[in-house]
Amino acid sequence: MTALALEIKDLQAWYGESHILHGVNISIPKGQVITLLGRNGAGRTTTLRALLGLTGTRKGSIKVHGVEAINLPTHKIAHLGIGYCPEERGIFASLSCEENLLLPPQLNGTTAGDKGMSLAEIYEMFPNLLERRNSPGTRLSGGEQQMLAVARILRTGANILLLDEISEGLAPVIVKTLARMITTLKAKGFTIVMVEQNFRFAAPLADHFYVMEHGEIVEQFPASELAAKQDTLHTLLGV
Amino acid sequence: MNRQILGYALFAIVAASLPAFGIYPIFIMKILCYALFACAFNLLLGYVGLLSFGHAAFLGSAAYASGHAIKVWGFSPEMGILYGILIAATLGFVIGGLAIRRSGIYFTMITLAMAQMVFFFFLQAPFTGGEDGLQGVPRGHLFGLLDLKNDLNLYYMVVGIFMIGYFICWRTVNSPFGQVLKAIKENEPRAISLGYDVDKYKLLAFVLSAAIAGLAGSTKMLVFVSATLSDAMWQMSGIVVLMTLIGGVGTFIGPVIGAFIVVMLENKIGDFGRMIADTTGVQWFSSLGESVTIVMGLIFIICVMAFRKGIVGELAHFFTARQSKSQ
Amino acid sequence: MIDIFGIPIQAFLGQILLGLVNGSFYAILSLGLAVIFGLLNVINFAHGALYMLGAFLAWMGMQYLGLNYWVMLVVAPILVGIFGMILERLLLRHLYKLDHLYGLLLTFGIALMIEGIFRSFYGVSGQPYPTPESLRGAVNLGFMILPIYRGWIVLASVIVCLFTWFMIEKTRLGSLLRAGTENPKLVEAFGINVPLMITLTYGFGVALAGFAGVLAAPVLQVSPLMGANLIIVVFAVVVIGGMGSIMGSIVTGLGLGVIEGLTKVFWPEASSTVVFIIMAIVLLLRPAGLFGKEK
Amino acid sequence: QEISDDIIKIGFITDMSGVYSDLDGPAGGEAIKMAIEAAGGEINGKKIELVTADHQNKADVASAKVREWIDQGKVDMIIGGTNSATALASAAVAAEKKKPYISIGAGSTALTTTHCTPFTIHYAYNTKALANVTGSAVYNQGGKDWFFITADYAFGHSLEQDTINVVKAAGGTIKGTVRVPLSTTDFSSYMLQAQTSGAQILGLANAGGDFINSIKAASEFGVTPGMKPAGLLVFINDVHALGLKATQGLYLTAPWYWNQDDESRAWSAKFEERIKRKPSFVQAADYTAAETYLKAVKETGTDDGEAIMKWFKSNTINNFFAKDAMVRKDGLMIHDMYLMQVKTPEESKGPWDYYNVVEKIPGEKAFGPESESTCKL
Amino acid sequence: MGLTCVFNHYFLKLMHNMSDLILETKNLTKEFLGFVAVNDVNLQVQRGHIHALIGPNGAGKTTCFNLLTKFLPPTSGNIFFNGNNITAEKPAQIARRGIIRSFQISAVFPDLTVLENVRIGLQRQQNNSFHFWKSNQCLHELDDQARELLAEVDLLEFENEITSNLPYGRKRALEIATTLGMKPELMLLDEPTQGMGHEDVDRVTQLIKKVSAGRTILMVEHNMNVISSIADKITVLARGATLAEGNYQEVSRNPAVMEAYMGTSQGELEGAH
Ligand SMILES: Nc1ncnc2c1ncn2[C@@H]1O[C@H](COP(=O)(O)OP(=O)(O)OP(=O)(O)O)[C@@H](O)[C@H]1O
Ligand SMILES: Nc1ncnc2c1ncn2[C@@H]1O[C@H](COP(=O)(O)OP(=O)(O)OP(=O)(O)O)[C@@H](O)[C@H]1O
Ligand SMILES: [Mg+2]
Ligand SMILES: [Mg+2]
Repeated sequence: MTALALEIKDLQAWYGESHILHGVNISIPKGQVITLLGRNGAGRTTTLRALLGLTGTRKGSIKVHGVEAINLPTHKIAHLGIGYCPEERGIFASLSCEENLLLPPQLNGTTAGDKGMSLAEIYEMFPNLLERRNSPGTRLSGGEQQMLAVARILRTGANILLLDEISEGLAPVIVKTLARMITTLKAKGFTIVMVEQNFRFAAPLADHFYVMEHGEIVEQFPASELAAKQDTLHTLLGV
Repeated sequence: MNRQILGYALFAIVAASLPAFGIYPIFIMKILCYALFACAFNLLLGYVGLLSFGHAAFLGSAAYASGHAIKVWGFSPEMGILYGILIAATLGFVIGGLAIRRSGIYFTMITLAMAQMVFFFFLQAPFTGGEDGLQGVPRGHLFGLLDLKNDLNLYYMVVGIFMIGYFICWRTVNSPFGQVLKAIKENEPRAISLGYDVDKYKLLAFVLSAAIAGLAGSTKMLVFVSATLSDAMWQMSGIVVLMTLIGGVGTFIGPVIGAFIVVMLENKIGDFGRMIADTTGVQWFSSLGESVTIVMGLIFIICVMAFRKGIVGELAHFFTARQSKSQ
Repeated sequence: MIDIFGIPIQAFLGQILLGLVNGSFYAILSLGLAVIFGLLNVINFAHGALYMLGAFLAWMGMQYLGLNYWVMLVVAPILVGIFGMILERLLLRHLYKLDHLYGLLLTFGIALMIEGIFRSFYGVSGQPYPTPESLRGAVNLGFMILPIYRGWIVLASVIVCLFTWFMIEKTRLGSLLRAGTENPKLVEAFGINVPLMITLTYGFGVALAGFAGVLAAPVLQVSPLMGANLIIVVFAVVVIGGMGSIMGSIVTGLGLGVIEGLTKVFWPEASSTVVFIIMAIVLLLRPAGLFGKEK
Repeated sequence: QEISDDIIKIGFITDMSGVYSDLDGPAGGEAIKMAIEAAGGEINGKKIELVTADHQNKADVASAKVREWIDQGKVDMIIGGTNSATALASAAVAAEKKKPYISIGAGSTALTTTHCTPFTIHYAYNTKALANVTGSAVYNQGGKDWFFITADYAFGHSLEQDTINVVKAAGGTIKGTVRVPLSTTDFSSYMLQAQTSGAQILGLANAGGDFINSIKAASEFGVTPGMKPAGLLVFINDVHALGLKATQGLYLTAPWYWNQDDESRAWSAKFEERIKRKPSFVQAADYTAAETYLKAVKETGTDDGEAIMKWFKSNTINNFFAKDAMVRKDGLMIHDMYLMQVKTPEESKGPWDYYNVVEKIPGEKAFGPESESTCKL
Repeated sequence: MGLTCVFNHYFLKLMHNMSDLILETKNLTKEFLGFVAVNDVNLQVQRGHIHALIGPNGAGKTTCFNLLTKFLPPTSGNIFFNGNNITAEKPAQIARRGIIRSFQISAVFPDLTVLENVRIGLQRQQNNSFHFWKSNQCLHELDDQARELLAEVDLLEFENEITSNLPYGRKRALEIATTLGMKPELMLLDEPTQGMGHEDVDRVTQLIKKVSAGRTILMVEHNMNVISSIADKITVLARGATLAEGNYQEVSRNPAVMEAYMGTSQGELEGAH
């Protein structure tokens, strides 16, 4: 059995009083790419946020590279090797593009192996950013902002990436770039958790699929069973 | 309701008999004035959730207004007090009207700054006597009958005024209007969405609070026959916050108890310090009287860190907790 | 002699310059407040007391340890900063989850205590602090005789303000700070120890106050109440400039100093109120302040 | 008539911690204690007690304290220290309660004119005497055009007005005045105004810390060599704080100077032993006022206010502070004043050796004739 | 299209405008510092309908609500309620006209009792809400009315409970009861079932259905089960603009909607992205 990069057991989370996650269980071996599917409001974003301790109360167990993280402060969890690309992108308006890019520190947590990409490598991957490097973060186009948000965490050396709807609102060509990027990262041994509405984007990339509904995992299967599960998926996700 | 009346009557009896026990009436009157002031302040903080850091402006303006009216224009004491209230309420209308446009910290800072403006006005206006203050205001005869020069007569009048003021606060909170205020405090957007024009309610509450603070100010002026800048200083606004915080924000007797403690502290801490100095031999304590502010600051910190509900609030909490446990 | 509105131009220029001196203090103090407010969302009522503490440390250093002005200009702010960090760690930290008003009340209590303690030891009358040897004397600017030390105040504060502005606007540390102001949670999710950053920021903000205190020591008396009187004006400056805006604080601080100085000439009675009047007007027209962003 | 409550209780209220605390303050209290000790701590077996309070320069604090003392604390007489605003407020209360109020540190003439009471004694000095002496001395030295920096409360106004009267009567002109709040620390802007006024004399109608700060600012902004400062009320502590270099040549008026005669030197030595510094004239006045009061009690055999006041107004007072002094009907004590000039550093033989006595002005001349008093008593 | 068709079309449209439309927005737009959150939206809500507003996160639904109730001022565009232009009115005025909203995050008065919560709404009819001199005893006149409303949402047994002690779902129900007390012509519900367990969702869904009788409801909802079971008409917003409109069947088959809202489910869509 391969080592688990991320092991989530019975994770519960609340926003104030609303109980959003009702016991989520996910185990991700190192180097795997998984996709969390589900309808709007199913709790996928919340799962990612809960991993990093960004929700209100949370309960259960979260092991990152075998280290229990449920009681750690957010910044320590990040140092275990997690990079987070939030749904709303979280580009800082008062920072220029490059400042945004340089903002997250290099993680040298216990198990974060990689050194992270250099600025040059990143600009090579996203030439648009090089061009716009000095403009204020929120003046970038939506797509550029999305690239920036992803690129930002590649520099840090985090080897577990939490990507929330990175393809949302992007032109096909950029989506393709992102897909290529994920393939590259996967090849480099990154562990990736994707939250996606865009099934077409996620399908060829993921090794494993989880489907969420009302704060619970209601279905999961490896990529090999994808074809067989079409109908289930349709009832769970389709209108 | 009956218990309320009973409590009220009890208070009246106790208050009326205090001087008979040799307790210095001026001291109690001072407490009552501050207590009324704190009640007025609490009306805003406790029941509308607005922290005003400029309430001294109302206390001071009423004191000056009624002092001037009585001393210079020869008003009778009751008319002087009414005039003071009117001025304080008008000022409340202006400052409140400006301040309620913003909320939270901004509201607080605006009230503070506006009150500071009022302070400087009093510092410079010719009729206030500047740093000298307005001294030697004649107390006169209440309704032309009762000679207020007599401390005891004055004392009963102050007890009466306090009870009226306290009752107005109580009535306001327990009125249809008060009910809406509570709703605004707890969830302002929801109150708006139910069709309440919350700014108007806040403003009325602000004006009421200013008026009662004015009542306290005018009364205090009569007790000490003077109106001075310290009534309008921002430190006074701080003290009223402290009194309310110690006693318990949003409780009825809280501010009264808070006022009692703070005035006690101001007056007695010197003796207390001297006592400690005598017993411990540490001379520094004997200067404690001059440094009431240290103790006040400390109490402030303790209240904010540990007793946010104040004495009354914590007690109430303790008892309800025990009750629910025993049930 | 040229007159401006019946005031000789000399006096006019002189008052502008003096206003700039006062404005320097406003600027440094409101800058510190702005930095703190930006990240902690706390109105630091203790700012004036910590300013006073800075001045007193300078005085004590000279009195008890024989340390000169220049040493204390460095040491006192550091000590004040450390003191601030201790306050933040022990007290302020526990209030972030509550209404911001509690932060205000707590720091108010702290201010009362610090001032009370110094009062009980040193009384309210000021302690004199000599102008450092190298900055004594005055230069004749033609329109006025400017004591060198006053010039130094303006210079030093402009340097400090610009340095702070540079740190915050142009460095990585600053970008962390700005990002933290916008979205502290996300910054923390990137692995930055935001609580530590908050502590340091508070320390830095109050160190600025301490610095202003040392600067002020030779021109004003070192007195326990020196901060209490200043702080409310500085609050007004912060509100006018736009809560949390760095450049706003600097510009408004200096600007209001000058306006206040001019009011002293044209309408002396209003000089202590002019800042508040401006505040009321600004709030009516631009509730978020001159440089503030609408939230 | 008897001693009320079998105890003779003196209340001493002054600025214990503020701008005036050096020249009176706790040390003033010590001086009164010395007087009580000198009387043996009792009179005819009745104990003498002293209570002290800090009025923080706030009139309301002062009047409330005095009221409480008399109502509750069995205080028989009040000695009021510095600050005219507090003195006016306290005097009103004392009069209402029919207790003697001896004002020492306060200068406002209002105490014995517009606000005079049958129970007020204005003991050490008043602004009119200061104005008469310093004002005319400076004027006679050629100071014709004045600019005033005035402490913005009763004392300052009174001092300013009295000096203006003197200067104008002599034919001088007033180029302007600024009123400055009590305890201002930054005088720079006012100095600039003074400078542009074109006056020769910078009249400082303030005292204590305010005076010190204005002198400093004046020299800092290069006002002083050009303009001459006239300190209208200067205490020896101020000169001590500023140093002779900054103050040399300054004219000032005082009722007393520790080095003026043997008697004074002797007492000052005792005082210095206790307090570690020389007394200001206010502290000397505190001592002698208490001493005189105790003498009055002893001679009348009572601490009743009216009897004491009668004693004061019908006896001449003689002590090291005041010779052949009389308390007028309006409560003003008439005694000699001195015009002093601050020594140069070379002249001075050491710490506290600061003044040359220039002239002794007879009380009647310094304080003006009784006919000028507007008191309606 | 035949001539009659065209005629019918316009005729129907006219009819709508005259009577059936309770709420209409014309070119409603909201910008936040250059970012267009609501873009030229023309919403038409028919009287008596349960009208659902759906769309991906950040589509502008809540902002839309805020504009309709004037919690935010629109950058441009107009809002008509019963044919009256209400664009310039204040939130409280709008509420008094009969448009009452609920909030995405539960909006009750937590320290009041359940009964008092409902009464706050009812109190407005009494016209005494400024009377600070009156005893609040007079509010008890409203108790019966309040209890009726509580009964309607099954909260009667909790009437004296402090609201903050209620479970989440019940709070949402209470919110609806309070809203009902205002006798709104138009109710705006922002994600009424958010954060609820399954049973709660069903109960609230039924409740909405029940209270919709005789009034109009405009709701934002993510839960498709809820929408499919009760919505008469659906407007889909995406990136601030109207993407599609129609009943559930129409909307759910609309490829653009699938694309924007669900992402693609492979079988049905090709070519996008
Ligand atoms: N800050 C918040 N406070 C209260 N409730 C929230 C908050 N953020 C999200 N929710 C609610 O939590 C539930 C789950 O939201 P979440 O964002 O995890 O959904 P999701 O599955 O990521 O869907 P999508 O990203 O498509 O919206 C939703 O009902 C949402 O309304
Ligand atoms: N006050 C504001 N300032 C700036 N942008 C805002 C503001 N309010 C909302 N937005 C932006 O407008 C867009 C629409 O937000 P809105 O809350 O209306 O979305 P929504 O459709 O209700 O989404 P959700 O389903 O997540 O509740 C979002 O991108 C949001 O970030
Ligand atoms: Mg006696
Ligand atoms: Mg929303």
